[in-house]
Amino acid sequence: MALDRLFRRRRTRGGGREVPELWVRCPRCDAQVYKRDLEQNLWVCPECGYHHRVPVETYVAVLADPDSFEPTTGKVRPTDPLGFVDTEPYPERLARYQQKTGRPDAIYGGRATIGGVPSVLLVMDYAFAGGSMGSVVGEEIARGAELAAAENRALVIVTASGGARMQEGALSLMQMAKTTMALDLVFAKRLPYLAVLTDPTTGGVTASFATLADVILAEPGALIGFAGPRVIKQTIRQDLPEGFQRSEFLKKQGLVDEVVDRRRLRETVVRFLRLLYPGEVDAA
Amino acid sequence: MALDRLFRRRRTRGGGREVPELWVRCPRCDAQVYKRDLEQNLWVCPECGYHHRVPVETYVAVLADPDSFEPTTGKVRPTDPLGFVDTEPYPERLARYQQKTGRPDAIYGGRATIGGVPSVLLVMDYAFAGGSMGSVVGEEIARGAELAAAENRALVIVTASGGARMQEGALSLMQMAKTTMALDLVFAKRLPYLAVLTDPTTGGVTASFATLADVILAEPGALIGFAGPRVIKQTIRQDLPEGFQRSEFLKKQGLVDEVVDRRRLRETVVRFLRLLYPGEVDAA
Amino acid sequence: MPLEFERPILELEEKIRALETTAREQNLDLSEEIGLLKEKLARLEREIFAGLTPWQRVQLARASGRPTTLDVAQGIFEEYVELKGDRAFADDPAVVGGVARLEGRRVVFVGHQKGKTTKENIARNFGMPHPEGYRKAMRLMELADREGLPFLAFIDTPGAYPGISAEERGQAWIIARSIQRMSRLRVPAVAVILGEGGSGGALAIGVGNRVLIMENAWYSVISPESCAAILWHDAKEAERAAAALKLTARDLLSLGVVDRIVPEPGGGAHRNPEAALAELKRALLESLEELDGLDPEALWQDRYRKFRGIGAFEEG
Amino acid sequence: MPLEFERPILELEEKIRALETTAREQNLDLSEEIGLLKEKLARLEREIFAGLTPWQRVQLARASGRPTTLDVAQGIFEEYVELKGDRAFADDPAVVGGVARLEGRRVVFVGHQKGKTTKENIARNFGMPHPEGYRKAMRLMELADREGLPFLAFIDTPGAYPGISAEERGQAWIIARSIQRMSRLRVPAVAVILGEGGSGGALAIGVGNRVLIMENAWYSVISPESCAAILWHDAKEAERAAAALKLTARDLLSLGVVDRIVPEPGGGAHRNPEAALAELKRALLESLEELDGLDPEALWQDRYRKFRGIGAFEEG
Ligand SMILES: [Zn+2]
Ligand SMILES: [Zn+2]
Repeated sequence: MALDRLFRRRRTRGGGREVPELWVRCPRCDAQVYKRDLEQNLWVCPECGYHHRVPVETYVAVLADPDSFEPTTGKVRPTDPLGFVDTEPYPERLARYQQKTGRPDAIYGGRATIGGVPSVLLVMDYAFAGGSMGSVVGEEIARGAELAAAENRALVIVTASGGARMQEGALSLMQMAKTTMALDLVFAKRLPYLAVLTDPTTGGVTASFATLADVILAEPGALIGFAGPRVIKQTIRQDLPEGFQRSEFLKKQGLVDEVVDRRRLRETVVRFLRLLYPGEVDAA
Repeated sequence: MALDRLFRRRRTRGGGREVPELWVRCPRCDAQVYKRDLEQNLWVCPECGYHHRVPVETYVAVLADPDSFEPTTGKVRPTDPLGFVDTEPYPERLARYQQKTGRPDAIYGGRATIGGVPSVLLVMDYAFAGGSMGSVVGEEIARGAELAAAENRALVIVTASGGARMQEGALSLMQMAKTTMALDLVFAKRLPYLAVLTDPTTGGVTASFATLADVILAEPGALIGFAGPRVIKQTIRQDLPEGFQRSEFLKKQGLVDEVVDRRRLRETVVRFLRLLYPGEVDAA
Repeated sequence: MPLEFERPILELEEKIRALETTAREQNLDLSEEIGLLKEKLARLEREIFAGLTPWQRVQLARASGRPTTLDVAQGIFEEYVELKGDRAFADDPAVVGGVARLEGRRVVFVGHQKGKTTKENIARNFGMPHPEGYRKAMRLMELADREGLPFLAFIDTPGAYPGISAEERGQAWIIARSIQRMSRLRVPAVAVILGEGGSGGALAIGVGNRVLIMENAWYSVISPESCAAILWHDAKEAERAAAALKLTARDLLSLGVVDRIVPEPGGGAHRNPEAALAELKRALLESLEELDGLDPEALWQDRYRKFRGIGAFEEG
Repeated sequence: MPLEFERPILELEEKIRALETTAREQNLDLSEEIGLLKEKLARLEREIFAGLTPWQRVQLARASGRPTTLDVAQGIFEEYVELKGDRAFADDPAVVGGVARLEGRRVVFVGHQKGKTTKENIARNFGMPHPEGYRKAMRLMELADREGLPFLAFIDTPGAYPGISAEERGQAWIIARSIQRMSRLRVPAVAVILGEGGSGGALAIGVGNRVLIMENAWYSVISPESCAAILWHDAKEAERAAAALKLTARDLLSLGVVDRIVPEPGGGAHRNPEAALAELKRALLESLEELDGLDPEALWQDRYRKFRGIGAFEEG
């Protein structure tokens, strides 16, 4: 839920920015990397393997088979059910993110084939209000699940979220139940659901649809958990152990199936989907 | 499985012995208690609460409503499928236990009402080969479950066992699957199954029907686990923590519902059964 | 310790009690004066409670003396037994539950459990569950399904425990599972927000066919304090956050998040728990009656329709 | 390190290899001598293996180089993916499993996993699962049910881990649950004892509609060493215990504990894993074929009949 704090920091990090710099400095190993090289490397630092955040389009480009993607999201737009005002009115905040991302809310996706497997691919957008889940994100996830069930598609969701969206109050909270229940339509048809957890995935998203997948993959070094580290530190009044709540730690705890380098993400997803998908799959 | 070692010690402990002594010394607090007082106290030391082992009849007397008990076990007799000989041939060992206990194997039970609730009550006999589970114990448990299902009775099992019976080899092991599956007949009819774990309950009995009960009660201080303490000590090559694998420890670990003093066992069992049993129950 | 806005009421009550004592001891007839004061008291209480701010309701929801899950069990069931432990790792004292008889009808219940005293509260971890607590809840859901008994859930938690021990055992994972398991119940499920409905830790046992809320309870995606800390970098702005979050019973009813408000007696449930529980019992029985006769598929559909429909957005 | 009784075979093989080398290097025709020695080798191998004692089979079942679960996956599946973790506490490396394609048909598999080297074995805890391992197995059973895929279980464990860490997290409880969960599978289930079938830790994933056993595997209520320690207070009496326990494939077949023996190539599976796996694959496919077309109820009945019927007793 500690979203706003997080997305205030966002612009100083890699990936989403529009400034046409030629060189990018790695926040982990300080290496200066030529931007074009970094892009070709899917924004993984060639020196230390640090995974920069990348725009949602990158995941679509990486995962969807060429020319197979057909967007279905975007018809649902957020409103201001609570009349919420913090440092600015919620509608203004929304307008700002909408302008920045060109999308109505923090999710993007549609039909695609992935390694030949008919799929619904949904990607959460951390650049939009910290990927927070309000009514629209919940609705799009539910519609995506319903679409997958209706058309016998696998469901693939790439998550990135600070949690539920405060500005929609309890309505945001209820999206946890809504998305969870919608998944059962997919499961009832014996279709697979695969989740890719990226940095960060916390709060209500982790505590609902994100962790209910048949297969949970996580990008290296991603922060994944229920409570954010700051909240935990406040609770226990001591520092957190190194690597706590990071993908590798969660793997050890039996909570994710694999930690997958972004450069091997597509082949890994395809490998799982082709075995978990019940229908015939063309060799793609 | 460390049964024989255990039942060799048995005769020096309370409860089952036939020697007509007037005073009994408590192995925990050393108090000398007049035997008749101890009997009236259900063999619980009035000084320190130590639970002496008691014969199976005591549990029947404690739990079954007066005059309600009607034995159903005893028609099934063990054989020697492996031709097993250790320090003596298995048939001789069996004959010895049969003579000592007056029963064909390590289990006794039948129909009863418990606080008015129609039940099948089965009690394992630690005095018979350390309560080890071979074909006969497995068969009687399965028949008891089937009887409960057929006659709409609750199933109540009092366990005491060193584990599976070595002398019947893999046949003993298979009783774990047999008893487990038979319980599903009870569950399918929405009938409750309550287990009372007494000292000791280990090995294959703990790892099958004993721990699958809707409600697990344990007598104070009972040793309950999968591996015996000696085996664990050998494995880890260090001493076990105080109270490890004892009822109170298991309660803390969320593995049993309640630790119940034998003097309060009947009222506790009745309280649970009357709420878990689906049929009408007379005020008893 | 009384709440700030309760003071005038308590002072007037004190005055009435003093007058009554005087009357008795001095054998005077002060019945007229006392009668007038009692009328005034009733008026004052009505006035104060009619004008309660969301933040004041949050305080009421946390008031000591407010009925906890075990108080509810004690108060509305003819009899009950508690089942303990998750059969895997621990018994979480922040979650209680078992089987009970409600007006002769057997039900399975579960609820967050706070303590009455500081010591008890520490033992109960202030009603903040670990994964074990949700595993216990899920064990009870299994039991309800198998025995075909209605499932009642009592919500009263500031939130799931946000600590290392909970995170490393998959707090998020188990909350998701608990939501999923509850949504799949084959029996009628009714959830009640008793006091605090803190975020995912509350919703984990909140997927009822009917969701009720006590008049002065709150239910929110985040606590007012945490919300304030994030938005205004100051937990003292909690009052503002409480208002912004629309977390009161009436707000939630109009948002479609809850189905029914259970009225509390004048002064709040903590001042008259018995009256509050009588109302709660009535509401529960009526809710269960509404769900009678629905088969497992219909119950699932009912829950799906309900939660699928919650949210605010525009098409196009 | 070769087993004692394998020595004559290995020595003869060595001799043949030496002759072959000589023939090649010196360009001599030793084909007749070599042919005779090869016949002798085959005869020797047959003789030794026909007369194996139960204890020798136990040693074969533990022989290094014997195919492990992942070797089986590698060897008989066209492709497979591993799922990891129990989604609750840990990933137990002593249990592996996932989804695979077997002759074009999708299956879910699980198995105990030993290491090949000491280091690997320590990492795999010598194939002795903790509760997490069984929870992983149960997760895979859920998946098999939901996807409607046949379930294959490969048993190769000295037993469930008998240590504090396992006991305190309910080793017995989870084994019981795993037996129960597997018995409730709505899909065909085939279990194979690959190497060691140690007690409850093995049976936890052994409740198949068909239970197969490799020719030199063992399956027992207790390991020969532990049995000897209890009965004769001397683990060195393991040889005697191995005989008494009737733990060989042939004994188990006649006791009705297993349904089919999968023959191993001359010298045992560890000397020719490929041939062993080819036989195993054939047996698995045939077993699955036998179960084709049975609905969930029929599959349950089949398992119930099977296990309900195991045991030796007299009536009356
Ligand atoms: Zn770097
Ligand atoms: Zn004593």
